[in-house]
Amino acid sequence: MQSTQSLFENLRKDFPILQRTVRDNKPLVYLDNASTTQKPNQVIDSISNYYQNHNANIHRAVYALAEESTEVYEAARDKIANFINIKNRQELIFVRGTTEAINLVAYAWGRPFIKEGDIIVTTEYEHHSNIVPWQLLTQEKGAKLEYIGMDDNGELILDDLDKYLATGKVKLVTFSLMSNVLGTISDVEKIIEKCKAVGVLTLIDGAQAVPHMKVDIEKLGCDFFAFSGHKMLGPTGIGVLWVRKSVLETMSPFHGGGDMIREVHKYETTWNDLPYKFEAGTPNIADVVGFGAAIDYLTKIGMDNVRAHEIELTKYALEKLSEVKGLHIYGTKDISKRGGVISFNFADVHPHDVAQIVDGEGVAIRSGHHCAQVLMERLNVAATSRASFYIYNTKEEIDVLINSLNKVAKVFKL
Amino acid sequence: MQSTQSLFENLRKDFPILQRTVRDNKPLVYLDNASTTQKPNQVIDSISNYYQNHNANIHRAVYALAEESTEVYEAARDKIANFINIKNRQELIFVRGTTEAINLVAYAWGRPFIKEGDIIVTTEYEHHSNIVPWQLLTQEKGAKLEYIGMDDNGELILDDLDKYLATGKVKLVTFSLMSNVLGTISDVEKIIEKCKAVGVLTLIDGAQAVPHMKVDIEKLGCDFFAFSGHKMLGPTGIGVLWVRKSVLETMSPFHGGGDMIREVHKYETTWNDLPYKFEAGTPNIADVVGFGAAIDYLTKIGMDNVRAHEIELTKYALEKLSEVKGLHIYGTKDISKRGGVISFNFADVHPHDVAQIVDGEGVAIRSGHHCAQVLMERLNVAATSRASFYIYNTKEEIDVLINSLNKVAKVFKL
Amino acid sequence: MSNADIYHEMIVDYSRNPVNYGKIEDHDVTFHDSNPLCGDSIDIDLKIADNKVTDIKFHGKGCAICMACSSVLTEITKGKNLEEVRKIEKNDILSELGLEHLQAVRIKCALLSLKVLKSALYTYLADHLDDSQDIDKLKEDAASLY
Amino acid sequence: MSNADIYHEMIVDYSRNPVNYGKIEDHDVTFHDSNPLCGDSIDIDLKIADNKVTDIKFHGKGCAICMACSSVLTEITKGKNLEEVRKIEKNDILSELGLEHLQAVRIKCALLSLKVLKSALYTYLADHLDDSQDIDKLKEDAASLY
Ligand SMILES: Cc1ncc(COP(=O)(O)O)c(C=O)c1O
Ligand SMILES: Cc1ncc(COP(=O)(O)O)c(C=O)c1O
Repeated sequence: MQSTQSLFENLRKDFPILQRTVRDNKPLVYLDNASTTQKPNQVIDSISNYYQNHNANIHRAVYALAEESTEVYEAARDKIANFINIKNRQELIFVRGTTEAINLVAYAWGRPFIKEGDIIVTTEYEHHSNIVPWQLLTQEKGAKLEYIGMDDNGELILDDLDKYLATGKVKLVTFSLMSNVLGTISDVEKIIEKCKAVGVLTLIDGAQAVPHMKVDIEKLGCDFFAFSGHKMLGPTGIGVLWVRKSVLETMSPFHGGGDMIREVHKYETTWNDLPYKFEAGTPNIADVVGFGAAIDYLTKIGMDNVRAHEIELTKYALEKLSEVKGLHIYGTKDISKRGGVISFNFADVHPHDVAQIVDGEGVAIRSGHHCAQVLMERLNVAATSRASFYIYNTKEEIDVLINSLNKVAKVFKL
Repeated sequence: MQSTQSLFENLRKDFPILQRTVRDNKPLVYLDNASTTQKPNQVIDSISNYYQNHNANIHRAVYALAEESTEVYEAARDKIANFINIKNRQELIFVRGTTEAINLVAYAWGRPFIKEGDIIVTTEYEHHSNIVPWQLLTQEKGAKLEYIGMDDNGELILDDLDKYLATGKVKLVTFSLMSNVLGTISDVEKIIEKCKAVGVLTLIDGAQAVPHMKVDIEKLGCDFFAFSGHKMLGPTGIGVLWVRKSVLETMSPFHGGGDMIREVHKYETTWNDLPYKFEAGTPNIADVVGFGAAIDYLTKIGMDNVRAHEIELTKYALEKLSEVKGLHIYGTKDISKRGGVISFNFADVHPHDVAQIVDGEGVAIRSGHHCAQVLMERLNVAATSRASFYIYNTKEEIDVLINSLNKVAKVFKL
Repeated sequence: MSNADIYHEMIVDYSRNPVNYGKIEDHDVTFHDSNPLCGDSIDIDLKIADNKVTDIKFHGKGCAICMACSSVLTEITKGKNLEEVRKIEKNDILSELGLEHLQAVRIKCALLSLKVLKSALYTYLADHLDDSQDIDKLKEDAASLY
Repeated sequence: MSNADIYHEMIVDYSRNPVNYGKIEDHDVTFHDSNPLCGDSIDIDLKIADNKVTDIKFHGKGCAICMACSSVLTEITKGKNLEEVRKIEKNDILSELGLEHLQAVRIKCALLSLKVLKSALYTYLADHLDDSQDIDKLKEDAASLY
């Protein structure tokens, strides 16, 4: 335990931005990790090193640089596959991020397979990226989008799922493994068991989960899985879509172009092997390499340690925030069922005003609808404030947040 | 002239990879610039600097970092708009690259507007990314894909275009401003004039043109324009789609998700303003910033100087290559009609073998179909070798290429 | 100006007690818009007679900045003729509240109601005039506010 | 091994004068595949009698490595029984030509014809046997060559 603590204390020095001050010379307290995380030198340098030494387009050329570039690109695929226990690297497709991953599924699987009258089930606490693509698809096809409701504790009401599955019309159930607003960890085992029992495919939005806990795709048993590099120390512009091979083999191509083809003739074309069939055009090579470096970094820490660190911070934060008069916290207090994301409202002060005032103290929190307006409607609020933690955050930083909330109270005469 | 020459001599030191050696300690001679270019320190450092000092998600949060991040992201949009003379920044959409740009058009414009019996016209010298998306679209819609042929000089046969336009069924004419295999610069004025005369929309694939010559979107008069950052000193993973506003306003959304919405409700959603409606999810922020730095670098050199430098190199290379016995060069010899891309075949030696042997001398050229199999069929070859130049290349490097070709002749007893 | 300084007495007061807050059931024109990024959302109802704004009310959800600016805007607007309303500029509101140096993200909170007002106005004019050139200009005005 | 050293006499010769090059019009099975990245493309035709490959020819487009390896492969294959053909491994061809250390991209040139041969074989077996488990294994074999 001692050594893990010093591990977390030491790693702050890897993150140059954490040495920064903002506004009137206030040390930066970065608590918007659910939105995007900061990057360690190891990741930043891996990208520079790629461009300084190995940059070339991949797969196609025979010269030395192209060989090196292809090697580091494909090595990153293996690292990531290993990190979340994907057994077959052909199932791992690089995309820009979770949003593109889900849209790819909606186009390349959804358009051919969803028909009039079919039902797609999502949940009330999804991010817009796991709602809007399904609205577009179901509207186009004359299918229906249904929502698993959420109880007042911030947990999904699985009876709703039973109800929809009973219709026999459900083709896909899609849900996030962890809510980006409430931090709720979905009861994935139950959901997938129910879906499997009736042969319904499942998509997991892992954008908030993969960065913060050990995820084992093999064990989850879902059919589609999506996440983003930038929320887990990696660069912007790169993410992963995993699709079970038996499903992937049935999917139409998404983008047409270079690298995804086998033979192009004027009027017909055949497709490349998996996963390349779904990676058209020059990929984001350098950021794939950077993502690989992020995976190395997290692997060295160990995802169980990451989770333990965040549990400790979240517990502390929940305690301290509960003591602030007039502050309302959303979601469950059961720490085993939630990640390090805390949404709250402070008396009658609008979250933007809260965020603005704490920003004056150097504290970066998010305010707004967090791309989850359906959830906001469910909670009957316009917006919330949200603090979210990662490996480099400390209890002292939470104290700074609490102090800056006192400033809010003073300004708004609470 | 003197000063331009020393400008080009000096800039090599900005590119760390050019100091590298490959294989048996041979200095790298990088001649695969049509595939991707190398990056100067200014670009590499701009990305590092972004992560070290300003990294945050854009648009949504009120804290200091988010403000800075949004500012540098949007400033890059303005730089790029300015570089190719886009008057309205709302028309500039960030995508992964040319391939995604063209696919976006095929989905968001093509799917709603192309109907059975319509014709889309492309050309015989297109890159797969400007063929396959249209095959997919026309096959889905029962429409037709037609090809403007190419004469033996490597130039488009515009009579073909007249013939298709005369049917009254053409909805889109799409072509590359410069061929990535032959270097041919398309007769864009004539093509667009013909299309405009009958109210047909035009898409220009500018992937090979924008890096190498002054491009003025306003003057071109097309409706869609696409290009990639990585082919013009910028990072991988970022490119641009420009769409004329009057057309863009008629297009359906492409990806659904965060940032592209105005209001999301359970069963309906309204869209954000342009260009954000087409930029769903966390964008590739750092690489947009890096792309901006590349634009700064090219602006400082001046695109007319870039073109002049490449004309000089290409002239020299064409001369030297013509002297090699048994070497056949494709495309026009008229330097005013071509860019710095030279495709050739060397006696009966297969291009892969040519590339492999010259690679042993440190020379990186591309061999294969260059993602242009339709063109290969037209040329009646399986593949070609291709050398392509950029700002950092020198005549001495072309001499190294010529020497290494002599080695090929020796090995293959030509 | 430090972040907390923005929140002087007047703004905090307006945010708790917005002026002209509510609906006008028999409005002559109404308009709704929202800020896609933060979720602020505003409706403005107008009564217009003799080319003059005889009544104006707003409602919606927004931060203190948004509420204060909406209050000030409706106060400024009431009683003005349409030509004068057209000429209301962002600084007319910002300066009233000492918010001239607000950062870019928050400017959108401050000006949402002005954008809604201008949109309401051109909706009204489009229905009551056929001076289409002017309307285009107004439309552009509204769009270019931020 | 330097790049040019790969191209020893034998490879250059085979590339100009490939062995077993051509078509068998009355083949018992034929298969076509191509390398998506470089465009190499190979067809193999087989005559099979008494469970033995009695004749084999290939044609297509490819580099010297591809042509030499295809030549060697067809030489090795001719006369073998199907069980033996199944067991042909990549090193059987590479070692014959001293190409054991070929880099990754070129390996695909070298092994394309072996992949086509194995695919031809499982196509044949699928039509003539119903030992489906074995065919799956063969299919996997072919796919995992590179
Ligand atoms: C003419 C042309 N179009 C399109 C592309 C595809 O660009 P990207 O791979 O960056 O999507 C390329 C480059 O490969 C090209 O040369
Ligand atoms: C749960 C969840 N899903 C999806 C996304 C979208 O990810 P990205 O913006 O990287 O595409 C996010 C992050 O914003 C998220 O938190």
